[in-house]
Amino acid sequence: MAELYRSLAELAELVPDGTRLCLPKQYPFALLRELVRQGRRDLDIVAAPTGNFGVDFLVAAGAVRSVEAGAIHLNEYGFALNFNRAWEAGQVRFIESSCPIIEIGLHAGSAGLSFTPVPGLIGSDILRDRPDFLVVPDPYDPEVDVVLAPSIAPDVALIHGLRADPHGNVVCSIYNDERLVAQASTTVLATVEEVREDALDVLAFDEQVIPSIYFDALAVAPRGAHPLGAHGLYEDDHAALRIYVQAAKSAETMRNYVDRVVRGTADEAEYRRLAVEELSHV
Amino acid sequence: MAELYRSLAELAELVPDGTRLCLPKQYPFALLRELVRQGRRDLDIVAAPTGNFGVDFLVAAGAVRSVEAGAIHLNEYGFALNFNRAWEAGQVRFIESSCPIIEIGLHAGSAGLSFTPVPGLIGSDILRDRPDFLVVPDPYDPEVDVVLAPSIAPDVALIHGLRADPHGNVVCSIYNDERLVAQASTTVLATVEEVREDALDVLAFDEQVIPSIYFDALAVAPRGAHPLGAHGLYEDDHAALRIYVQAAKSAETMRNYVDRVVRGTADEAEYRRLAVEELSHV
Amino acid sequence: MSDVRTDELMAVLCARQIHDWERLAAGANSPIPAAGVRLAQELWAPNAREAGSGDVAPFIGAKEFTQLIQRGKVDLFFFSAVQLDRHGNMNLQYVDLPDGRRRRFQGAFAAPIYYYSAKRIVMFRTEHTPRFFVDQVDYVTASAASHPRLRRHGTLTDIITPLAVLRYNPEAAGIELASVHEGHTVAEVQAATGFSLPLADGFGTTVPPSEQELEALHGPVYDSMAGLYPQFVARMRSEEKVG
Amino acid sequence: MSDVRTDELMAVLCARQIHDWERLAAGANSPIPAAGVRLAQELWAPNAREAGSGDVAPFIGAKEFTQLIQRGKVDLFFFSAVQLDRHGNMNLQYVDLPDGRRRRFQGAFAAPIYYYSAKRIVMFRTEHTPRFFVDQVDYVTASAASHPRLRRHGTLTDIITPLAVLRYNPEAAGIELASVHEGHTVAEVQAATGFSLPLADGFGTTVPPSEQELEALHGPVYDSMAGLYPQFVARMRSEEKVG
Repeated sequence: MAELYRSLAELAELVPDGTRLCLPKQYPFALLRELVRQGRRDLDIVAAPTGNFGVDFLVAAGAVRSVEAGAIHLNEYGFALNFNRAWEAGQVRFIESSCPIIEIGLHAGSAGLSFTPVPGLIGSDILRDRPDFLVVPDPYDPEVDVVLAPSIAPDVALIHGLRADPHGNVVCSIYNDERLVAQASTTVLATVEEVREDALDVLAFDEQVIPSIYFDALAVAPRGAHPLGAHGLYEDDHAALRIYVQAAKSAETMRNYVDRVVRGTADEAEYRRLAVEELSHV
Repeated sequence: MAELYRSLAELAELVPDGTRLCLPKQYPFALLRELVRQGRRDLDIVAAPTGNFGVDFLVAAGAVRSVEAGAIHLNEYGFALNFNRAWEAGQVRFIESSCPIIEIGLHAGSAGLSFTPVPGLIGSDILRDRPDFLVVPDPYDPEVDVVLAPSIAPDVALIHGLRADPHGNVVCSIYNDERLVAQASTTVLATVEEVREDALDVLAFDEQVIPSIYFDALAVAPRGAHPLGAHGLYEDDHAALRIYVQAAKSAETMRNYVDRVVRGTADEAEYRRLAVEELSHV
Repeated sequence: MSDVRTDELMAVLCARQIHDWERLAAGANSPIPAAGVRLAQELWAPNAREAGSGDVAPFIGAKEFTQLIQRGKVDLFFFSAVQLDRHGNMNLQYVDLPDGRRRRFQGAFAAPIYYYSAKRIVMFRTEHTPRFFVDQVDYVTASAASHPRLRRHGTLTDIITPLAVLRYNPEAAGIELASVHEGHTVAEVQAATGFSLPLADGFGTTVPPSEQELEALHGPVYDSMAGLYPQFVARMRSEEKVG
Repeated sequence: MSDVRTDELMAVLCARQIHDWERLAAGANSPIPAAGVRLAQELWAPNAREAGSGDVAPFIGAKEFTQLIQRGKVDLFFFSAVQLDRHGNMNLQYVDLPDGRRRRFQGAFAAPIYYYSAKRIVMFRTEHTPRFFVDQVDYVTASAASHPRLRRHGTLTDIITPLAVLRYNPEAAGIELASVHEGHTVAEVQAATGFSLPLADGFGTTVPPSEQELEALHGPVYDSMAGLYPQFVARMRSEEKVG
């Protein structure tokens, strides 16, 4: 297997405190837990383009300084309870944005540009909250105005793949923004459910290959998306998610949850044992 | 089968004289021949991002007013003989560009933007030949300059797919720019080798699905890429390509070639018969 | 929660927004507009295509749909919001609380761009209250207005509620009352709206669902939705039997 | 055409440009740099990755590699050109003819962006003539120069020819002579170059291929290339036997 493959702990070490970290919605949750185990702090998250459990969890664990996102929620469970509480308490900064701005900002970052025009937005209060967005006459049609936004080129992207081949080519579903995020970020790390010689032999209509040339390191993390699902392999674990949402109702119960589930487990093997016993049925 | 499916002649009718026409490199050659049979003129071609036989053929047939491209050639056969001759004679205009400018210009077009920043280029004579490219101080880093280029939003894109399902979802290889071109263009037309219920069941690692929502009309064109190959289905027909390159050596022999091979065949069924007899072994 | 008859009426009103060959998006987890899309496809818009739904293969990532709508190719987008004001400004993000604090919702999502990019925006709302229809939104997520220096592909057109259809008048840059559903009155709608509602040109009573529309809804439309929206279909069909 | 020994030397010189873990692109239809990439991977750069080659899955479309290089992630790009001048300007597009007309080649391809975007550009050229090394290119497709208002990730570094290795000196904004291959002289190289060539710091004789390099080339490297470049491998191996 290519030298790209490392341990989960080694991957987490490539994400220092203060990293601008980009997360598409298929979270490498095992790696997020490992970051918390290693006590990571002051992360600036770019959610691609919205955040849910993965972002809310890192905020709850005290690892996050700011979040830039089109929205943050807990999927069908509603509000991002930990994030909203931390935001109200001034413990985390929210950088106002919108999904298309993050998408096209990442594209501009991926193309080495410092900025990009953005359509719409004029008349929105978001322009008041983002003084770094500029309204200028369109250079190709000075009769109208256009908004410019800075590009987004995160330090590190974290991706979870459905499978990979031994050379580090990773298969993802096409429903999220793994590809865009890999293109835009300086360092790209991925966990994968499994490594198989035949990983690329056959794709489903809703799968894609992210070429190995994007990746700086990979780790194998079976069930690595838990408590969320991994597309086509396993579903969201609603029993575990309900325990999360229940814990998220107060800062204290959430602290207990993080202590027990993550800081209380030395590694992912222990996490999986705990998950089987206490959380649900991994 | 969805009403999207029409005849090849009907597709060609959706490309009026004077269309700004975008062509990725897997040409729908049957449709190009049909455009010539219908006497189309004054096309402004955007090659995505370079042009080869398909563009050179339309120029030879007198259908083209201008070509915007990173390069035009005949693949391993070298110079684009018909294009270069027409350009020297002032019969066709070449709009100087570069592959990345066309790619990012199409991206900007696909995103409804009027322009895009472009890296590099400063010091290149291309800036002299493209007065519509602007050199301005970077609004986010006024110490440096950046080039702006207008977006590219062609009127019509022509694509050739390897197969499609009855709903009009088209499978292409990932090696060319069908997807980008479909995103950027106002009207998107495709020919496909075949329509199959199971077209999307299994993809190869180097195939992608272009969703039906992009397409305005589709036509079935078996062997529709001939004399070039269709990825994974059939190879370039070098016997036929050599006949083309031989004919391309003078304006007169090329005129005879177009008259015989295209204007002399009423439709693609006749073309395929001729190809079997005279050109090679379709 | 609105009753089954009202939900059916609203699905039919959504359907009537859709013309054949249009490209549209109904948003996830919205069974009523989803039923509207399927109803229109069944009866008069067989070639209307909803992004990532039914027979349309999915896009790669969220960005690809954004490109489609920014390119001006999405004819109709069904939107929701937390507040909508008399000028058609919409708010998805923050509501001011009486104690001066701000209540945070989930975020702007794509509204600050899509609200300007779809050719027609239809708002869909299962409750008609002055809490939603406010005089002025607490935060402008996106604005419906046009002005000469603003480029937009389209804007808000209709707002469908359990009581009425409201309409954005771009000349007046304001929201008007287009029609009131049977069984409701102008006064009732006005009382449930936090700003004064002029009557739109051609104001009248909402045309009720036709027999053909209801038959299609009860048959092929609910059949096709049973997989994705089982609870919705079960509820609609249980009432169908007792009603 | 250059002889087999020279081709092998040039492949080795290409290989020596490559460090472990680098991302690079050698261009299609260039067997000599391709051999260099494989040689480096075999001996000292097992984790060097060439875009779309070998074990690296292909990109979607041409644009994705462009993004990678514009993002500053491509360490090394092997380029070719029609003309190169004393200042490192390169020309892929037009050559002025004696009768005042312009000869058109194929086009600029990606050079006007990639020449500024790769961290290191290595030019590779199988003939060393004053027709290629000109005092001033007839058309500047891309420029090697840096100036304060220009943002670039890197620029031209070395030019590998059958006679010598030339080097771009960014401070002097000019091309110098880095080393001359065994069997050739400075005077010979200067005579084949259309502008005056200062000697670079550390100028010397090109270090010839080591036994280890030649063994790897003749064994695993040619083996792995036989599928994609059968004629090249056959030619190299036929000489190997007689030579």
